[in-house]
Amino acid sequence: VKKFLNDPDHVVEEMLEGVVRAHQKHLMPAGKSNRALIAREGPRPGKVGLVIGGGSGHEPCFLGYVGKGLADAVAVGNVFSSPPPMPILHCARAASGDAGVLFVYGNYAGDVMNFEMAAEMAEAEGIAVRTVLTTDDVASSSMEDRDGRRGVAGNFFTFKIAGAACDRGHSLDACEALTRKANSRTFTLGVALEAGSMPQTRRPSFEIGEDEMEFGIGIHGERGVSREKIENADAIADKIIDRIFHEMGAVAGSRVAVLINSFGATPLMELYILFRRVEQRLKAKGIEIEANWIGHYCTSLDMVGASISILHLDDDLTTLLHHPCDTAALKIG
Amino acid sequence: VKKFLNDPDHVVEEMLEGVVRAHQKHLMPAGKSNRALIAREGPRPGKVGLVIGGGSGHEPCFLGYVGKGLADAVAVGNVFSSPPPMPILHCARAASGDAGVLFVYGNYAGDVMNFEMAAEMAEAEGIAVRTVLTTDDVASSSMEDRDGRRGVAGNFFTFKIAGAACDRGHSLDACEALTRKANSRTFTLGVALEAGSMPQTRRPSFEIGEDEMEFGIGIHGERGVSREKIENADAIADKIIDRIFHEMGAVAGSRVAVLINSFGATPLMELYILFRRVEQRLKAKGIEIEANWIGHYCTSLDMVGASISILHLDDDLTTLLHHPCDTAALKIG
Amino acid sequence: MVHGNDARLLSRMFNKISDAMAKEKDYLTELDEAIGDADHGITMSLGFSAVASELSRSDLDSMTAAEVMAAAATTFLDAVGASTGPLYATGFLHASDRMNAHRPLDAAGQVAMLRAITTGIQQRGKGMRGDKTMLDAWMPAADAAEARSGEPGHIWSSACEAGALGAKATQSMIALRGRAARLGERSLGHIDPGAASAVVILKAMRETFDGTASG
Amino acid sequence: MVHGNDARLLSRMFNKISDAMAKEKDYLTELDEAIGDADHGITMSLGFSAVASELSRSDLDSMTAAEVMAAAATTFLDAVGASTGPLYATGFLHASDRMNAHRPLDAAGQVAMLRAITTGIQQRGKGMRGDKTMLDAWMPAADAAEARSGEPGHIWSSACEAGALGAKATQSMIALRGRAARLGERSLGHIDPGAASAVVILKAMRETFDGTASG
Ligand SMILES: Nc1ncnc2c1ncn2[C@@H]1O[C@H](COP(=O)(O)OP(=O)(O)O)[C@@H](O)[C@H]1O
Ligand SMILES: Nc1ncnc2c1ncn2[C@@H]1O[C@H](COP(=O)(O)OP(=O)(O)O)[C@@H](O)[C@H]1O
Ligand SMILES: [Mg+2]
Ligand SMILES: [Mg+2]
Ligand SMILES: [Mg+2]
Ligand SMILES: [Mg+2]
Repeated sequence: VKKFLNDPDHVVEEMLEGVVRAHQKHLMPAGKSNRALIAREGPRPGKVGLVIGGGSGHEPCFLGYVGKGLADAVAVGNVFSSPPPMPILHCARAASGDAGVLFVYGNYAGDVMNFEMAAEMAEAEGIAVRTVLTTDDVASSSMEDRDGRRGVAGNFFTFKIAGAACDRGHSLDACEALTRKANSRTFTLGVALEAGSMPQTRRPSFEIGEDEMEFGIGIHGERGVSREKIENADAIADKIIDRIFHEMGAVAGSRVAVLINSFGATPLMELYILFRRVEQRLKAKGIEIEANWIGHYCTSLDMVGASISILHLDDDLTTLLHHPCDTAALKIG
Repeated sequence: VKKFLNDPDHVVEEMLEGVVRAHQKHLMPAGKSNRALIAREGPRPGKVGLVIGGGSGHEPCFLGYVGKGLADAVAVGNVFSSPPPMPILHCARAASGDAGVLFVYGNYAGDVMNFEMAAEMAEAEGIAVRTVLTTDDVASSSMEDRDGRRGVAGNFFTFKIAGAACDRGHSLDACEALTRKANSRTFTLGVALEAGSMPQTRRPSFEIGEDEMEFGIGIHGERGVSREKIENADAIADKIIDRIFHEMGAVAGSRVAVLINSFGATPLMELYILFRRVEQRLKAKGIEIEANWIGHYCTSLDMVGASISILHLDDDLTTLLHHPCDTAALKIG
Repeated sequence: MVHGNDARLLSRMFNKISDAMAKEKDYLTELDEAIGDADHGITMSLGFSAVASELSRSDLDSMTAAEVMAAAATTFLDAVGASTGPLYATGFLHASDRMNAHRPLDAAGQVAMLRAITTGIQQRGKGMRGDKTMLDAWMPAADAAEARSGEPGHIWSSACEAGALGAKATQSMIALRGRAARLGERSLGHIDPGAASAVVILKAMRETFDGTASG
Repeated sequence: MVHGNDARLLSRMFNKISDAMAKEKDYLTELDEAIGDADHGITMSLGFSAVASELSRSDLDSMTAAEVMAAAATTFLDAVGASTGPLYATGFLHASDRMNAHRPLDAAGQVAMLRAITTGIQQRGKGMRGDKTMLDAWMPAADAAEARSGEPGHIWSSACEAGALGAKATQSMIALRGRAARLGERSLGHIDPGAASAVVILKAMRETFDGTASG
């Protein structure tokens, strides 16, 4: 697998050098390292600070969502690795406006351990920290074990709602509750057609047969939940939508936001074809699409595949969804 | 090569059904067919209408650039094929505010023939039409034959400037002249690491050896200008920048806009690494980056590769670059 | 054969072209993969199948040959765009114009049609022989047909032979027009896809007209 | 051996771990490709090479063994994050704490260190044997070492043997913790990468301590 790289061991540092220069209107490093990036117009006194983060290889996640109206700071780990506690702590300090800090990140063993260590350190410094784990991946465990699910592309919605709640001056309690609600109403399912490849190995992390697909895939090149026969776009979209309908309580008249996300190598053309079917299915059920995003929002290196996320809105969430934000990867209003 | 598709022969129609639903805030079909799409808040009396277009497979080109402040209409062809004259004519009619219409599209034999036929038909209906061909691909012919070059990702800049000129109420003459200036100051070079594949064939359109790259690639999966040994990201960026410096008269104190564009399968991480080097090189020459875009702006199906485009600004162009626009793929202001 | 059947004859011709193009689709696309953008077979097959299905929905009994050619031109153009759309549309329209003022599609009429298509393509694309395009098949084919116009039985075999030779010869040309021209010397050694599809059309024409041209 | 050399001894240990991890990087990554996210070899190698280079820049003569362990913990954590960062950092810190109040790194000290690392990992990850994690190597290794603590010469060979057996046994386990737990039964048949890298560490420890532990 060929890539535009220099030393594969420096891939994250070099990427971040590019990011810091490219997005200087939106963000800046908290200190000398680029592993903690702060929104230029983010943190302010009295506002709950929103800290997000995770491994690299998901760009524009997570750094693309730092800026006014969205996240105040992001901690950046190695490829597919949680950041360690120190940059998270730097983020918490910078994001703190003395109204508490909210950590929102995907539910992975590594992230949980590192963010918890950082939370303890921040608390020890007198910064109140609350945590919401994103758990939108329907495939990753059963409905009963909702809290055990992992966070995937749907964290886009949860971040957006959290950022809006913070920016609108809600209390730490309220921000946490709204973010939890957003997460609990977000459902994602992903399909990989080909595995991605790590900068250091440059080989596909696993093989998917000619006529196969990996269903219920995560965003770290982990295998999915099942290997299945590949189907056409409509059949894949149907399979995903059926699973999501099964979980989401949406009825005729409900409003949703839709995200059709490329895992990296799948182009926009195919995402539109998936969206077409999703829209047909929602329409048939009388569910209205309040807003949609189609593109590269949470990737897994150069994996070929796509995920569909649906946020089941209510009045609060609709307001927060439309709240303006200005970040490298998302501008609203 | 695996893709999210239904009937490969319906790929464009299905994509457009998705596009029309997804971007209904920005655009709508001119008539019953989705092959001519009109900006909802674009055309208005007294304003020069901007019509762009080309084949499919380049998404978000060209339809992503339709909306207020940018293009008024787009004509959509089959994959890698110019649209025929009729949808272009529909676009011209819809875009016309009785101040003339500007056609801006890439310099390809097919597009030229179809757009010219449409221009003749529009003129016959009393719509004044001017045409600017984009010719930013430095690799495609020598400096002396600038007008013979093809248009690639740099048309992003030329469209942006043209759209701003039209939106600011300039005359058809002035819009044409400003657009020509933007094109003449835009320079692009692209590199492919792997070929893309057509929906109908689903095989790489050509092979690039393990340790090779295709230098000076276009956006239609055509072969590039030369087959070369693959190099690291910095070396590739240097090679491109050296060629662009050679042509662009920028000196210390000049301002430029930079576009690092993925051809489809190359992820953001690698684009940032390329940008890092481009920024270093520009800085070393004392050239300032006024604005930059990094992502999927003009693709070639699922080709693995990237291009670097530089627009050499002057005062006029800087103003027009920052002029607000609101389209599916580009929001400014 | 009688005049009133010319519309049907042309419709049959477009049917044969459409069938042949569907068969050669992959081969033509492979040629375009080498020096173009890998769509030529797809485009040609799509375009002629649109023409065939448009004609199958038309009331051929009430149409003249000229009207069939004009319908084919518009349908082909609207279905494909691309380079080949304007080129063939102009060729067919040019042939249609000639037919208006003309006698039936006997041998002389067929040769005139072949020449008119060729001239239309030349006018639209501003190309000439040696550019490594479809003209390298159409021009020698039209020349050969004209040279044989006194021998109705040989018109189409001569045209096909000359067209095929011309297409073959593009292998040793450097492309000067169309997408392949960007490749410069890298286009050497490859047959031009447009010339190859022109031969497919010529052969379908031979199949259609051979035997009819005796009258 | 004398007390003042314990810091150097530990530094030598981390050097050996770093070298071994660099050698096993590809193998460990392959294991992680099967049931994880393909980074385990990269992470472990990166982390221990950071530790080794940090210690090479430190003035070991003025450091206690406990300080070396603490420096390794912080450096490893900061370099890698991930799952292994907090797990090993907590293990090393835990060992460092024990050392403070302790006698030199003789056989008993080494066994105590091994147990402390294991307990730290357990506390941080809230895991147990049978979860299909690195604990399936560390826990039997610590048990075996304690059982042999009366026979200094056999501590590390027993620990390595038990650890290797434990790692091997993960092949027939369904993962209950970490990323592989998402795979459910699909994790069957694969060795846990974290258990495999624990064995790499244990072997480097054996190389470091064998012979030293007699005193
Ligand atoms: N100016 C021209 N005159 C005649 N034929 C041309 C000209 N330009 C291109 N062609 C023909 O068109 C063919 C390519 O057709 P096609 O692949 O359908 O279009 P595109 O190049 O737009 O993808 C070439 O092989 C060549 O024969
Ligand atoms: N809770 C835990 N307790 C002990 N070990 C764990 C735990 N979670 C994960 N591990 C270990 O971590 C290993 C994976 O490490 P690594 O690949 O570096 O991290 P990540 O899973 O974050 O990519 C697993 O093979 C497993 O042995
Ligand atoms: Mg990982
Ligand atoms: Mg084409
Ligand atoms: Mg072509
Ligand atoms: Mg891992």
